[in-house]
Amino acid sequence: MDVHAVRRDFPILGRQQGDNPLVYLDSAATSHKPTAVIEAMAAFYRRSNANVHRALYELAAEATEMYEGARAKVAGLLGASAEEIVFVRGTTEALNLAAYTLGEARVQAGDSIVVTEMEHHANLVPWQQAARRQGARLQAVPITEGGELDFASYERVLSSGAKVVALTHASNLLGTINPVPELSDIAHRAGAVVVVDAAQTVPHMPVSVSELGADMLAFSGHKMLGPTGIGVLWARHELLEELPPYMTGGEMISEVHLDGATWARPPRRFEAGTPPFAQAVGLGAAVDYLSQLGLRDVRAHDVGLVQRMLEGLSCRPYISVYGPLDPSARAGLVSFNLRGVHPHDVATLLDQEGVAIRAGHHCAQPLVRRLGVAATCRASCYVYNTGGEVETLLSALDEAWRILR
Amino acid sequence: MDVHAVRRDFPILGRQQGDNPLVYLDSAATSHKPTAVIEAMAAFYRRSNANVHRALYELAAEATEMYEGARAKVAGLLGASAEEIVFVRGTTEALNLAAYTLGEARVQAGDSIVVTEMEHHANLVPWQQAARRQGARLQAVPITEGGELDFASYERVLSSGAKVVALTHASNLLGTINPVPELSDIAHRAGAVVVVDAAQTVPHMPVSVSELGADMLAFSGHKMLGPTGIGVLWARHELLEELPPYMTGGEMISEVHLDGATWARPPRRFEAGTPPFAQAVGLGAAVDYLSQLGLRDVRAHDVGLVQRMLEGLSCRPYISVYGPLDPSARAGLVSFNLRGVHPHDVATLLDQEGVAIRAGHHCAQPLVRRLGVAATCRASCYVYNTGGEVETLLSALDEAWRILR
Amino acid sequence: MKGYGEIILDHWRRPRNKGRLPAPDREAVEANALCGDVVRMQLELEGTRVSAAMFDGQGCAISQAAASLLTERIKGKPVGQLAQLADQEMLSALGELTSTRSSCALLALWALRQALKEDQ
Amino acid sequence: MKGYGEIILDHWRRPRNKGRLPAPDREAVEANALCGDVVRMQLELEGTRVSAAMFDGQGCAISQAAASLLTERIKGKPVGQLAQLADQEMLSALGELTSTRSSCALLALWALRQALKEDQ
Ligand SMILES: Cc1ncc(COP(=O)(O)O)c(C=O)c1O
Ligand SMILES: Cc1ncc(COP(=O)(O)O)c(C=O)c1O
Repeated sequence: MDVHAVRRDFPILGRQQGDNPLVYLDSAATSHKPTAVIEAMAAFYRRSNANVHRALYELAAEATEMYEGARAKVAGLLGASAEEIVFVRGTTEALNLAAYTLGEARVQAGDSIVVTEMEHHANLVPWQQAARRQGARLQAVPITEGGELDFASYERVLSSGAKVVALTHASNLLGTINPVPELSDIAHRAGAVVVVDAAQTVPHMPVSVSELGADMLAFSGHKMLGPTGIGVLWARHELLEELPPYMTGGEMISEVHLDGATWARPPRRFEAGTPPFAQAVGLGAAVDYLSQLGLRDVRAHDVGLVQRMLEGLSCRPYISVYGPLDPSARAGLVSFNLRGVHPHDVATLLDQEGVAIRAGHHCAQPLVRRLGVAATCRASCYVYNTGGEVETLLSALDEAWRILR
Repeated sequence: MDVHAVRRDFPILGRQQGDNPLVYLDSAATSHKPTAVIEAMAAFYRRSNANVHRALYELAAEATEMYEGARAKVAGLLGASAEEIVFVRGTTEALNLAAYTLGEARVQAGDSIVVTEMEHHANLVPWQQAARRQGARLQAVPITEGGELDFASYERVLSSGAKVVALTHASNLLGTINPVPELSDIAHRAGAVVVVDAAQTVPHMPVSVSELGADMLAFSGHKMLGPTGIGVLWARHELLEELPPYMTGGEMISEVHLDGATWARPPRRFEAGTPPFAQAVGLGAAVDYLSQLGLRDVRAHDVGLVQRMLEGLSCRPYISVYGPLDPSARAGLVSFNLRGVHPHDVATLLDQEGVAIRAGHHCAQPLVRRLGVAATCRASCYVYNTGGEVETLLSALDEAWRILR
Repeated sequence: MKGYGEIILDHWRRPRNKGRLPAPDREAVEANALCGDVVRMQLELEGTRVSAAMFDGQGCAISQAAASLLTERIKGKPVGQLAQLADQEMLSALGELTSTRSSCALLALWALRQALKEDQ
Repeated sequence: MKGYGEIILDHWRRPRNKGRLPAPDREAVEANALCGDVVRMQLELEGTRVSAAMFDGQGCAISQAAASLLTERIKGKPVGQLAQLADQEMLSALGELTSTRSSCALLALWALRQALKEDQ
């Protein structure tokens, strides 16, 4: 992968931040978009725009074909079939849909739903709500001191059965990649459906749903070079067939009477109303772009950058790093803190050097609390970041430390 | 309003459909986009892209400002305040949000929810679901032979009280514009909250929430020259303050613990996860474009075209027209049928002339059934349509009739 | 206007074998809830051959013309052969057709397959 | 690196009036749940004037420096005047500041306002 060639595809990287070039290390929050993605959507609006489904004119047939074509591309990326791909706004909606419909279909009073201590709020709060609605119990599996899922606790919790296990493929704060195939096996033996938050993995590495062994998978387009406003819920087709709808309205029905309605088959049952069809076309272009780079190479590039970050951060005595120390056990991000310095100050000082990192609780308040801090700094990388940018980050941190200690 | 100048702003109108120029008469399904909107989003991705809220670097502050700026523009359009504007995917999500949260907060077993016989599935099925969840009763106010809401029935139904009245501002099939101010008054006296589906009106005429007198209003960006993937729920701020969240996850919380969470204040409480921020920027550009045209002029243009359509259709003995005959009592669309001919055949034959109309049940199956037909043809217009295009429609209908009768 | 092909218009204007058989051996109804198209196919068999076929129904020109055409095509044919009739054959028999309408064009064929499946 | 202005760094490195008053007449705590910043403001009054002010807390440099600066500014001032202290005055007293951090800069002022409101 030629990172300098890649960079030329991303117009925003030409941006100056004050007197400095932009060093964007916040791709875990949202990624930038290559010209191919921006142009795919603009061209759609300029040439092929029409509402999808149902219309009988050529223009609408073309738009529908492009929308369904995007679904097929996403299915191809995951090794899934197109009818298992539901388009939603993003990971958050996908997980709300999962929690609501699985809650209704599978969870009864007294049942148990299992999450982990390292979940993003998007994979925690919807399950709290589902548990509340169904009168079920929510159990959170703790993490170890090293920032990994406590495997023994996981087995123990599941030994008394559960209806759903909701867990992240990779923590957006610790970076930890969870061994989903093993965890799914254990969950399945306990009779649970496994829902995986893949917001931080599908964009960054090859993910095959059959190898993963889970039953549902959620991710966002905007974190994988695609537009905002679109995301994906993948689920096994038999499971989708069994579930009631989440939102209702046009396009997801079979027949509607004033006193009731019947539902279309999946995936349409879960796509009420006008879907984000132009964004689907953009996401399709993003999948093409990533596939051309090759997700194996994308992953290798991430691991190389994370390794440089981990080395650079660990050798600075004023810095503490959170999560596993092995770069290959991590997603493409590192959280850290400067001793006695609030992460917000670090982020502000780095911004003045043109370095964009995130500081805060990263939508994982229980985890931040578990780590015993108010917040952390997080640097995250993607296909367009260079080793030189990691060096810029490290020297900007030295400078911030000099100023604030 | 100079329609020929307007047309030059819409690149798709240069499209040929076979040997004919595209005559697009399906804007009620989705509108086309002016270059200003397409470019606003492309420029955002090229220059200002970053996840909104919480980040401390300049780029994210800029993106957040643009996102909140779009909210202010939408508020300005409606004469509302920005904190009353919730961004969602579209009308359908807005109405699902309304039905779920009002159901939870206001509707108890035995209570009554009132809809009308002319609702789009998006403003009917979510209320069926809410009624089912709460054990409430759903009542549908019938329409008259002339295709208007049966006012006497409406008063009668409400005289025994209701918790919610959900009704459309304009029917997407009949075109009928409902007198929302009067209907809201009656509903409020009965103690009901009024939810208005404004998908067919906000894009086409001046709509002021204070004049309307309703409590909630839903519409879609993609029908008002904006992108897909974004829509708006407006609600009175006191009402929003009272309601529980719909989706949960990041950004909508105040504090999260493993065993529960508290909510942010509106509008953030209702915007879980990464919002469609690039689409908000596009919608903001669409609001600017429409405001520059002037919504009074947009409405006058629609009325002129609908008048020509109504005259042309009514004088053809083989055509039946549905809905009110007064163009000023209608939104910018007309439904009709050719005697003994299936609307799908009409749409297909018209498509071969380059004329794009919609044929089907228009996501209003109970209404179509009430009219005693299987489906209707519908031609709908917008700022870029011309009187000449209406003539093309009419002569294409004559030709279709010649072929199929 | 290109309009519909001559085959469709011909069958739409003068449908063949429309009505009911007095004592059909096989029969099935297929409907497309979304457009309201309905087609009933009825067959009389002599041994393993179709001796008579009639259709009935309502809906768009394509669905009704396709049903009419199909009754003509299957008369006298061995049942085994009909079970193999492919979607593509039906579509091309109708002449040029836009892809948005293929479910209309195939409704009669689906009814035929259903009829052949039943009580076999 | 432009860094923080000298005023912020000075107050952050050598906070003034940090600690607790033995017998405060007024006191309030404000926290920013999202970043974990906490500021407690304590006042002693003599008549209608502030005779002593101290702060305590934890969090980012801006929130703590702002609290320190504020204690200096208000000492000896009439209470009526403090109630009118505007956001903008606080922000400009701290020097150049990015807009993303204004809630940190204003936390101490909010605590002061809260303290003045209570039991008046
Ligand atoms: C009256 C009405 N309500 C609701 C909708 C649904 O809007 P959307 O599909 O954008 O959610 C539409 C458009 O299809 C409509 O015309
Ligand atoms: C692990 C994880 N889950 C869920 C989300 C939520 O994704 P979105 O905001 O796109 O819905 C994110 C991103 O913020 C994430 O990193």
